[in-house]
Amino acid sequence: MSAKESTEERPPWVAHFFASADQQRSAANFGMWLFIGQEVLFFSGLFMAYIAYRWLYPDTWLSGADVLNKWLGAGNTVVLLTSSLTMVLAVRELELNRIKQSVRYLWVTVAFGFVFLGVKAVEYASKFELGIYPGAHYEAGEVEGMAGLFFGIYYTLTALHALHVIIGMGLLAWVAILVKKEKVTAENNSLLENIGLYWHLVDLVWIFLFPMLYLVR
Amino acid sequence: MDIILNILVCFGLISVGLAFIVLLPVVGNLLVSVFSTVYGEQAFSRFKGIESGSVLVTPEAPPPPEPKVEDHGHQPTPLNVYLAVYGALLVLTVVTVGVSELGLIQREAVFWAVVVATMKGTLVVAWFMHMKGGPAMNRLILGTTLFFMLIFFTLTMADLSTRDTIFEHEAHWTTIKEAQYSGAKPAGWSAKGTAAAE
Amino acid sequence: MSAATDQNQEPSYLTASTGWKSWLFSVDHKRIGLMYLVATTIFMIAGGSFAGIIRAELFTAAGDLIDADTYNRAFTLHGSIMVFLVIIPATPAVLGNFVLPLMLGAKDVAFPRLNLASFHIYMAGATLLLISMILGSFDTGWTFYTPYSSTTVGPVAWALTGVFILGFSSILTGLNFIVTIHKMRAPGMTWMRLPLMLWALYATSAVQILATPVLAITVLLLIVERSIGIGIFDPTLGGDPVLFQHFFWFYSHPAVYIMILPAFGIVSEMVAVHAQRPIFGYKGIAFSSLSIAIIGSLVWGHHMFTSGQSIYSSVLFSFLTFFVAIPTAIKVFSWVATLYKGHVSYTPPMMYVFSFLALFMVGGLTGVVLGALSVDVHLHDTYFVVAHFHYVMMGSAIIAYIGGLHHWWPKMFGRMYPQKLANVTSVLVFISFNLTFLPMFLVGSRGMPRRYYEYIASYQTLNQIATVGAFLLGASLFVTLGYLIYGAIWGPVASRNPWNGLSLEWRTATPPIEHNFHGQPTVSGTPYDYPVEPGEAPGEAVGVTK
Amino acid sequence: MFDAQFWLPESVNALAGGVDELFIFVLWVTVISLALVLGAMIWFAIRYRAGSGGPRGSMPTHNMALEVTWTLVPTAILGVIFFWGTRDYAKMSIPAGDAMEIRVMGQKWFWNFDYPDYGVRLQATPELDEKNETEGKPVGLVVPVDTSVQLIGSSTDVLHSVFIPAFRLKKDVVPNRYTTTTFVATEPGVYDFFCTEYCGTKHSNMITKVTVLSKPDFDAYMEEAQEAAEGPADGATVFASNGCAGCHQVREGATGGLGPSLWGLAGREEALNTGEKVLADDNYLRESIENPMAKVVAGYDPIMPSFAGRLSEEELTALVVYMKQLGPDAGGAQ
Repeated sequence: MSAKESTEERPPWVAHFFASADQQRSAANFGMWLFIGQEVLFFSGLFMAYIAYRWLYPDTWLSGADVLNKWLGAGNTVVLLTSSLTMVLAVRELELNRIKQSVRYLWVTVAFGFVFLGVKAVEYASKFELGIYPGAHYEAGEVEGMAGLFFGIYYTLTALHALHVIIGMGLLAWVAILVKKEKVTAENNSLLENIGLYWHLVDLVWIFLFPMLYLVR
Repeated sequence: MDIILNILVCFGLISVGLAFIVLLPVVGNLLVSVFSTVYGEQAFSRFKGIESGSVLVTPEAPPPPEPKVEDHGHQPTPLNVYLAVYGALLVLTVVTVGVSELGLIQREAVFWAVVVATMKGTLVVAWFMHMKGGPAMNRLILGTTLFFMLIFFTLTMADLSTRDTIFEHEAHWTTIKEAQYSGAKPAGWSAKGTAAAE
Repeated sequence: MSAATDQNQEPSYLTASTGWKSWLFSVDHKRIGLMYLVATTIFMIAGGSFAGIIRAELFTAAGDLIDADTYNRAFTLHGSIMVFLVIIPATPAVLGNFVLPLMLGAKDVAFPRLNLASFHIYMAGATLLLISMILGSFDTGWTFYTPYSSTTVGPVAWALTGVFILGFSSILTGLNFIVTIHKMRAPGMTWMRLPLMLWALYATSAVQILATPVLAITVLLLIVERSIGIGIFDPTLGGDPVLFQHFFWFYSHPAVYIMILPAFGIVSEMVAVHAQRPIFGYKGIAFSSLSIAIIGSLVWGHHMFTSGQSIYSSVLFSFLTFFVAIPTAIKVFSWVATLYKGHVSYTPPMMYVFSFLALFMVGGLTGVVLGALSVDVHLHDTYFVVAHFHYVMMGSAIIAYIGGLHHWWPKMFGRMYPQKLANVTSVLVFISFNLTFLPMFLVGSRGMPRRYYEYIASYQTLNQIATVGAFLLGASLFVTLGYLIYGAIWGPVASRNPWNGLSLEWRTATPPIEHNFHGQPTVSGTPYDYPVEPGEAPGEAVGVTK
Repeated sequence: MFDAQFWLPESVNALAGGVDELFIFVLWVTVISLALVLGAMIWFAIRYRAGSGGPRGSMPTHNMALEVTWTLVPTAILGVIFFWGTRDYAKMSIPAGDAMEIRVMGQKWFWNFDYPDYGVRLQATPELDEKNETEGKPVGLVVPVDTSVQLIGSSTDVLHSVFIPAFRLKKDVVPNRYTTTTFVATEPGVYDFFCTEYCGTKHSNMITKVTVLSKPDFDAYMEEAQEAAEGPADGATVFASNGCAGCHQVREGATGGLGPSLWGLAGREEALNTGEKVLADDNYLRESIENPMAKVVAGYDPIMPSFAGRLSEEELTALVVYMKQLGPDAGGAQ
């Protein structure tokens, strides 16, 4: 690389093609927000399916929502909201350069992720016993109308969201190690910020998913 | 006749909005040239970058090379702000579960659920995702994304909801309904409590 | 490769490091652009050969060359390869990757590793699509309409996963370009001094980011539908196939704008450079790119006028469709106005601009016919539609892409291709293109449906002309490929600025050094500030300061 | 070159009056704008080519009046085309109150036409069309002239599409609901009838004819069809009219076709794709018609549609009897 002289001493982690640290951080933040926009549109397809079939089979949606356990859903919402809080605190701790607390908060967020998946597993297990399978394999009798379709959308929506939670937990564990090894520091924290944005997006999707599937009478 | 009437009413809103988007280049030009005549040639020099032949005479020095540098010293938001937001989110969750217990009729239940969920969403986006202090460009991104999502929802529902206005039998599940009347059951249809028994 | 070196002896990006590893894992946007170029050219040859099979089969009215199944697989693969593997990545990934950072005066795109990742994701998606080809390929048409696609036998799931992965490559490229244009412009390059190629790439990337995720979810739902049968699109379980068409066309119509917007960018660039004259109506062209990106996603319903969509929404979509035509008209008129009082030189890129304008006018105006409701009822799903989208996709997007290759070829390889031969071949391509697709308008309006491998005898003569034209078109494209490769390896060494262009990419060495510029170039004027009389010094708008 | 006869088949549908005129109008708009734009392009390219002495002077980069006009003029033309198209579309697709109802059912690779007013079902499989053609009987969809007809379409498996070029009429038939189109035939004659929504292997063979008869001929044909409907169902016509011949061969030694050959099947051991063998007795034949997925013959794809609920009991037995005669020992019925 040809020597690149610039006004102030360049921190080592700023890539050669960025003029300054600020440019790199704002580029990373800007890019992450575009990725968030794209994820929102990814889930919008499923919400569209939900709205379309709610319009076409209103009775199935009501009787279907009864079968879903509302309290487990509410519990999951609280779990995800708290994990969002600990995520934000982790970012804040790193800005105040308190590495140990920040890493602790990150592992707490990952723990909340496991709790969320645990509650999800309990929900799915209870449904499988009743014989509620998606689509054509639906055998349970107690929901009148196009129940297979309702549970098809329910399973796809929640499973895809759970997959995103798993990806988020993997990223959180990875960044927790990096923060511990001081690869991600107070100045160079755009990686932690971006993963924080991703985690909040996952929580945001659940915020809209919970009332639409579980609550709406 | 009312079919044609309320098609046109529905177009009024869309066409005004779209007309502005389409005529943006012309309107932009018009405004800039009108204002520049009123406020003098250089007032809108930044916008009127292009003049044929004449090299743009900029009175002040060429714009600073560094893009606007955000202030370094923005200190992280205080702890109690986050806790307050978290508390508000919990309260809203309790509210939304409570509302669903009231047993409102369907239309209001959907309305309140969406309102509460949007409030929770804006809280998370504004505070937790630092949209509040961040650059305006992020708001534009989220705005366009929601605009495209709404376009997808409204125009698809425009089709689904208006299918049986002219022909009753063009409604969605007529063949399934007819099959059901004649005793045969479509594969997905499960009558209450009987499917398991059969 | 010649070791064209820069004046202070820095090797060009082609010779900076050798060995296949340095190419496959290089994060240099120029190398990634070349790798995309090689990949898209190979897939174009593959897609084109399927087109050859289809045209050969349609030479005779009776289906005698291949049986129905092979024909259905041939047109499906022709469609899928050409759409997903060639025309969507072609201009944004090949020319965009190569030219965008150069035009911005930046050293590289904002996220080079992400750029390399999107290339490998593209190759992964392509291999999955090819695996589905080997496993006996699928015959659902590139539109995958349910319930046929969810009930047919065949490796549809492989192809759908391939398309799912390809979607991500196009999203990541779009994301990369938008961040680069926003954050890494040369000092002094305000939005109004951005070359028009970058406005077009900006609008394309916006559409890529906002439309492709819906394709990802549609394809995912179809895969889940085929495997578990959740019934969203399956009518026997209460699903609605027309809803699938809404999902699919919400992506696919903006995808059509992903294909054509970069072509607009290339043509705006080439018209200004080869007419040696400031572009006419800069703001008009720039903002109309954005208007097309926005309105482009409102109009998808015009693909479904006869598909059982309600009359209301058909009227609504037809109304919105006519809004899209207006910004396009503004662009075309501005390009022609740019030729007025310019110094038009008949270089190969300019020949492609002329054929682009002619073919795009025909393509665009037949689109208006298909937008009108009553006529579309007759013309929908006939060969009229096939001719229309080939005029717009092949005739405009691919011709502009080939023109763009001719325009930036000396900068890419440092060598010039034979220009005389290039002019002749461009005329040959224009004539054979019209010979192939004009008869299709006629046979389509007379009622020949799409995707038929056996048709009634009265359409035979027109189909025979089209088949002859198709093979002539194939041959002339091979000639173009031939002399471009010859030029790249053995052509005379090209000068730094063969077309006397003013935008930043002509300030670099030919071929550019690894990180493009020595100092940080600054811009103090527009990239189209050509002098009134040629030969005078171009405006001091663009200077490279240390 | 620029008249409707050259571009479009002659229009026979009274409701689709405006279509040809709009097509020619837009054709003229295209030709004129092509001439203007390309003319200007070529003239500028020649007049202002590099090195030519043409007067140059200052090169305008934007001109408000010009840009506004070339935005408003296309908007006006497009508005005209939109309203013209919408008005004709409304006229073409909303049937008159007293329209005669015909139910069109698309099925994998042939059409069924039900006449609820006459209680008659006409099938348009390629085999039946040939038979009718040879016997001089009207082929495919039979409609009276100058009466408003309403087609209510539905499909039993995948998307198909009713396309009659001469009537300027096209509508997809969708499995989960009914779709409606209407027309008023003005000229007796025989016109093409295509399927334009891709539906699989024999998509291009799913074509038949529309025969427009004068009223008396139509009523006469309807009575004739009603008698045929009451008569004892004979296996061969049931076999031909339900498209079985589309996939199954019935002659001796004939191979090919998507489904197994039925010659000499009755009483033979059939190897299934699950490996076990089963005797092809009456129950097996009946079950394979009603629920083909239960036992799939080795080497064939499971794509046979189920005929449960579409064949009456009488037609089913006639079909089984017919299939049992397809063999060397049973004299091979024709």
